[in-house]
Amino acid sequence: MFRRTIPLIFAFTVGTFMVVQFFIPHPTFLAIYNGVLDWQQVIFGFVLIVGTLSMVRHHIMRLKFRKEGYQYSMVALGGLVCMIAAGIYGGIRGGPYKWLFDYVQMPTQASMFSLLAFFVASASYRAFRARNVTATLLLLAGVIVMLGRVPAGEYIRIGDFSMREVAIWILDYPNTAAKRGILIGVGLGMSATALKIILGIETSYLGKGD
Amino acid sequence: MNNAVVVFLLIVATASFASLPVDLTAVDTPNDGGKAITLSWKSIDSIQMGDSLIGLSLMRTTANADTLREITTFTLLDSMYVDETDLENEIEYAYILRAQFPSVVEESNEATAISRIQWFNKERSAVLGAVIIFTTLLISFTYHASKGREMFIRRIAGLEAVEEAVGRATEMGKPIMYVPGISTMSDVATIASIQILAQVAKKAGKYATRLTVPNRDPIVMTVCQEVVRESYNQIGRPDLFNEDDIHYVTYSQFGFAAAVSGIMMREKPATNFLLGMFYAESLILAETGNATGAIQIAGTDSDAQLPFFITACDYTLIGEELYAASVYLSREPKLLGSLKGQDYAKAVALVLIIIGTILSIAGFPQFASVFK
Amino acid sequence: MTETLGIWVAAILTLAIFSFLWKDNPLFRLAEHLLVGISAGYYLVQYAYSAIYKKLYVPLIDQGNLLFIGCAILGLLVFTRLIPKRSWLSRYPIAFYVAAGAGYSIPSGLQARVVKQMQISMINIFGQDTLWANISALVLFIGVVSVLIYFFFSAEHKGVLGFFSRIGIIFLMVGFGASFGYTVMSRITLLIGRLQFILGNWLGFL
Amino acid sequence: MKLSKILLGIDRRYIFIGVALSIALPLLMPIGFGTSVTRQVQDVYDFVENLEDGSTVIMSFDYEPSTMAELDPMARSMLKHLFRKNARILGMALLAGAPGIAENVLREETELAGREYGEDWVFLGYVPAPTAAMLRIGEDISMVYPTDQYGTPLTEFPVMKGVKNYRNIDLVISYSSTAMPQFWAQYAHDRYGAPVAVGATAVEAIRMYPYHDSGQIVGFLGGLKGAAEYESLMGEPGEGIKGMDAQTIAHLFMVLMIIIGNIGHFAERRGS
Repeated sequence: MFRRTIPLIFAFTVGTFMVVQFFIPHPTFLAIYNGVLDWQQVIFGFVLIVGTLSMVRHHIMRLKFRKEGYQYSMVALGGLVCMIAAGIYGGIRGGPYKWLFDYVQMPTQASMFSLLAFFVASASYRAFRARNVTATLLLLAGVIVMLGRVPAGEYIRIGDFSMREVAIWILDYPNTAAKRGILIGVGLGMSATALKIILGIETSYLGKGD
Repeated sequence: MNNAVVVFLLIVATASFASLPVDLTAVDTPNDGGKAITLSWKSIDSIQMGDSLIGLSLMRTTANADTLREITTFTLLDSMYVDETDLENEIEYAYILRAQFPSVVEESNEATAISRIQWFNKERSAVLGAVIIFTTLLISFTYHASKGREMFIRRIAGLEAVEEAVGRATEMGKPIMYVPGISTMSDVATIASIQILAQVAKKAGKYATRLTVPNRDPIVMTVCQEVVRESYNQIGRPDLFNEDDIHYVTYSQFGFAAAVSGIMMREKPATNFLLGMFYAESLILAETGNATGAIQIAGTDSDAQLPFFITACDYTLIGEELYAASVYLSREPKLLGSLKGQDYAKAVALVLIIIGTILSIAGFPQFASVFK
Repeated sequence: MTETLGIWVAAILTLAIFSFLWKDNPLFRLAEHLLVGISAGYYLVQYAYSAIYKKLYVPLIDQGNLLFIGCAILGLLVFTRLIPKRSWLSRYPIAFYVAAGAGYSIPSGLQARVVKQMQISMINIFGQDTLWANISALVLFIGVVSVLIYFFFSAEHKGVLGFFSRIGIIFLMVGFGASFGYTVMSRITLLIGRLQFILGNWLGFL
Repeated sequence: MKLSKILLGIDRRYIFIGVALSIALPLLMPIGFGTSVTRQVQDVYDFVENLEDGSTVIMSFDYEPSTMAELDPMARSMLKHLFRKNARILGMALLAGAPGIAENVLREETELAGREYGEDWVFLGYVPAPTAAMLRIGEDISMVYPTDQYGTPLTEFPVMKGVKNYRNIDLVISYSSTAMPQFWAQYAHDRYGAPVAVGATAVEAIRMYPYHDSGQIVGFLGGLKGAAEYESLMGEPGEGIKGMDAQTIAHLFMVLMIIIGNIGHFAERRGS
C-alpha cells in the first residue's frame, strides 16, 4: 500500500496537475507550477548527493580490493574532495574552485569533446562506402553536405547549382522531412509514456517488486 | 467638488470631442492570468500627423481614482501596447492617448476595459483536443490489450541481434556493457532503455555473464539497480547481483564519456548496448567500442545522434523503434496496447496531414490554421 | 602566476586526453579519473548551492515558509536509498520528480512536436512561387508521409505500405547522411579551438 | 587484391594524424578562402540591422566551455553589430557552466565598444531551471533576477528602465549547444511573442530549420561558418573567418579518406 499504491496515487496527482495547468492561465496555477519546478530541483540536488556517494563507494571498493588500477581511484576521490573543499572554503564565484574548473575540468572536457573531430573522420572512412542503395544515399548526402558547408563548396558545381545550394536543399527538404517524421513519432511516444506514468501503467521508474 | 472629480469629468468631456482620430480600443488581454489590458490604435504615422509630433503618452484613470496617470510614452510608429502597470482585476479602467504638438495638445477617444482572470487558454484548444483524442486512444487500446486481445507488432530488425550479442559475450567470457543513455528518468528513451535492460539482464543472467551499467544520472542509476536485481531474482540467480557493477560515474557529460571509453578500452566488453537518450558523446562511445571490436547495438530517439550510431554500430534502433523494441521484447500486454494506441494516433496524424494538405491545395487553408 | 600554471596544467591535460587516440595509457587514465572526480565535485557543489541552498534553505529557514517542510521531507527521503529495507520510501520523491516532468511533457510534447509539426506540413504544395519550390514542397510532403509510415508498427510492411516505408528509409538515410555531414563542421571546429589553445595560448605560435 | 586491402584497412591512427595536420597547418599558415551567406544568417543580420536605435536585447549564453570555439565568435560578432545600433544588452546564462564565458565575452566586447556597465548593458548571471526562467521573464524579469550577477538591485540600473518583460524586449538571442533555443522559441516567442534569434552549434543548427520555417525564430547562425558569414556581412573579419581555412582543409581531408575507402571497396568487388 504505502510501498506502491500511494506513490502511484501521488504521481497521478502531481502529473494530472501539470497537464491541467498547461491550459489554465490563472495566477494561482502558475504559482503552484513554479513551486513544483523548484521542488524538482531540490529533489535532484539530494539525488545527486546519493549518486556521488555511490561513486565514492565504487572507488573505495576498488581501493579496498586492490583491483587493477586502484591507484587511479585515489585520483578520482582526491579530485572530488578537492573540489568540494574548494567550493566550501573558497566559494563558487572564484578562488581555487574556479581555478580547478577553468584549468582542469574545462580543458579536459573540451579536449574529450574535440576527440569527435578524429572520430567523425574514422567513422566516415569506414562507414561511408557504397555497399548498397541506402548506404550510397547516406554517403552521397554526407559528402555533399560536408563540402557544401565550407567555402570550397561554392566553387564545386553540380549542373546549374553549387554544392552549397545542393547541400542547403538537402538540409531544407529531405532532411527536414525525415526530422519531422521522427519528431511526430517521438512526440507521440513521449506523451504516451508520460501518460502511462501518470496512469500508473508504466511503473518501471519505481523499480520492480513491492 | 474636489479636483479629482473635475479632472475625471474633464477627460470624459474632451474624449467626447476627440480630435486625435486614432480609434483607441482597449480590451482585456485574452488567455492570461489577469492584470493586463491590451490597447491598440492607428499609429500617428498612419494618420499622417507624425511630422510635428513631440510626444505621445498613454493616460489612465478609474471611476473612483483621484488622479489621471501617465502610464507610458510611445513613438509615432507604435500602435499596440499591453498595460500591466499596477492593474487590478475586475475594475474598469479608462484610457486616452494624449499627443503633444508644437502648439496644441490633442487627445484621442476614451476606451475602457476591465481586466479579468481567464480560466482557459483558448489558444491551446487544438492541443487540448490532441490530448483528449490521444488519451482516449491509448486508454482504450491498453484496456483491450489487458483483456487479452491479440495485437500484432511487426518484426523489428536488429532485435534478433540481442540474443546473439549476449551469447557472444558468454562464449568469449567477457562482460556486457549496457549504457542507458545520459538523460533523466523522465525521458521516454531512458524508460524504454530500462525495459530493454530488464530483458538483457535476464538473458545475461542465464549464462551468468557479467553485466556492467555505468550511469550519468543518479536517479536512473537507482532504477537500473532495482531492475537488474529484479531480473536476476526472476531467473533465480540473485547471487549474481553486484550493486557495484551498476554505478554512478559523474554528472559531467564528457567526464562520463572519458570514463566509459576508458572502461571499454580496459575491460574490452564483447558487447556494448548503447540504448537511450544520447548527446554528443554518442560517437565517442561508439567509435571506442568499435575499436575494441565489440558488437554494438545502439538505439536512440535523438535525431541528431542517430547518424553516428548508424555509421559506427552494428545495429541501430531508429527513433520510435527503440520504444517499440522495449515492448516487443517484454511482450507485456499493457505496453503492447499503448504502442498500438500510439500507432493509431500516428495514423490519425498522418490522415490529418494529408487532408490538411489537400484542403490547402483546394484553397481552404483554414483547416490547417486550426492546429495553431 | 596562477594563470601561467593553469595554462600549463590545461595544456598537459589536453595532450593527455589526445594520447588516448594512440592507445589507452597511464597519462590518459590519470586525466580521466581526475576529470571524473573534479566534475563530480563540481556538480555536487553547484546543485548544493543553487538547488538545496537557494530553493530550500532560503525559503524554509530564512523566509520561514513552512510549505517547504514538505519539500525538505521529500528531499531527505531520497537518503532512504542507502538503507535497503527502507529504500521504498525514496519512491515518493522519485514519483514526484518523474510525474511532474511527465505531466508537463504531455501537452507540451503534443504541442511542439506533433500539433505544430502537423500544421506546418499542411501547406499548399502547388501554390509556391516557383516550379522548383513546388517540387521541393512535394518532396517534403512525400517525405513526411513515408517516414511516418515507416514508423507504423501495427502492420507488416508489404504492398503499398511496404513501398512507402522503403521511401521512408530513403528519406531517413539521406537525412542521416546530411546530419552527419553537417555535424562534421562542428566537430572540426572543436578541434580547431583546442589546437588554437595549444599552438597559441600555450606555445605562442599563433 | 593487395591494393584494395591497403585502401580498406588504413589504421585509424593514420587518419587521426591526418586530421590533426589538416587543422594545425592551416592555422599556422593561413590561406584565406572566402565565404558566402545563407538565408538563415541573412535573416538574423537583417533583423538586427532593422532594429531601432536603442532597442533592448536579451542575450542568453546557453553554452558551456566545450562549445566556446563555435559560439564565442558569433556572440562577439553580433555584439559588435548590436552596439553599432546602440542596442541595450541584458546578458544572462541558463547553464551552470555558462556565466564565466558570458562575462568574458561581454566584458571584452563592451570595452572595445566603449559601453558603460549599467548604462548600456548589464549581466544578470545564471539561474537554474531554464524553462521556468524563460516563462517567468514573461511575467516580470525581476522575479527571475531581483539583482544582477554582482548583487546590485536591477532598479538601480538606467539600462533596465522601462524593461519589465518580453513586451519591452525587441529581440532575444540564445547562443546554445543544447535544445535551449527550441524552448526559447516555444516560450519567449510562442507564448509571449518576443522575436527570438539563435546562435547554434552546427549540430544543433540542423534542428533549427523547422523553427525558422514556421516563423518561431527570426533566423539562426550555425557553427563557425555561421559566425564567418555574419562577420563577412558585417565586413569585420574575426575568429570565424580565420578558422574557416582549417575547417575547409579538414573537410577536404575527410572527403579524400571517404574516396579512398570507396576506391578500395570497388577494387575489392572487381577483384573478387
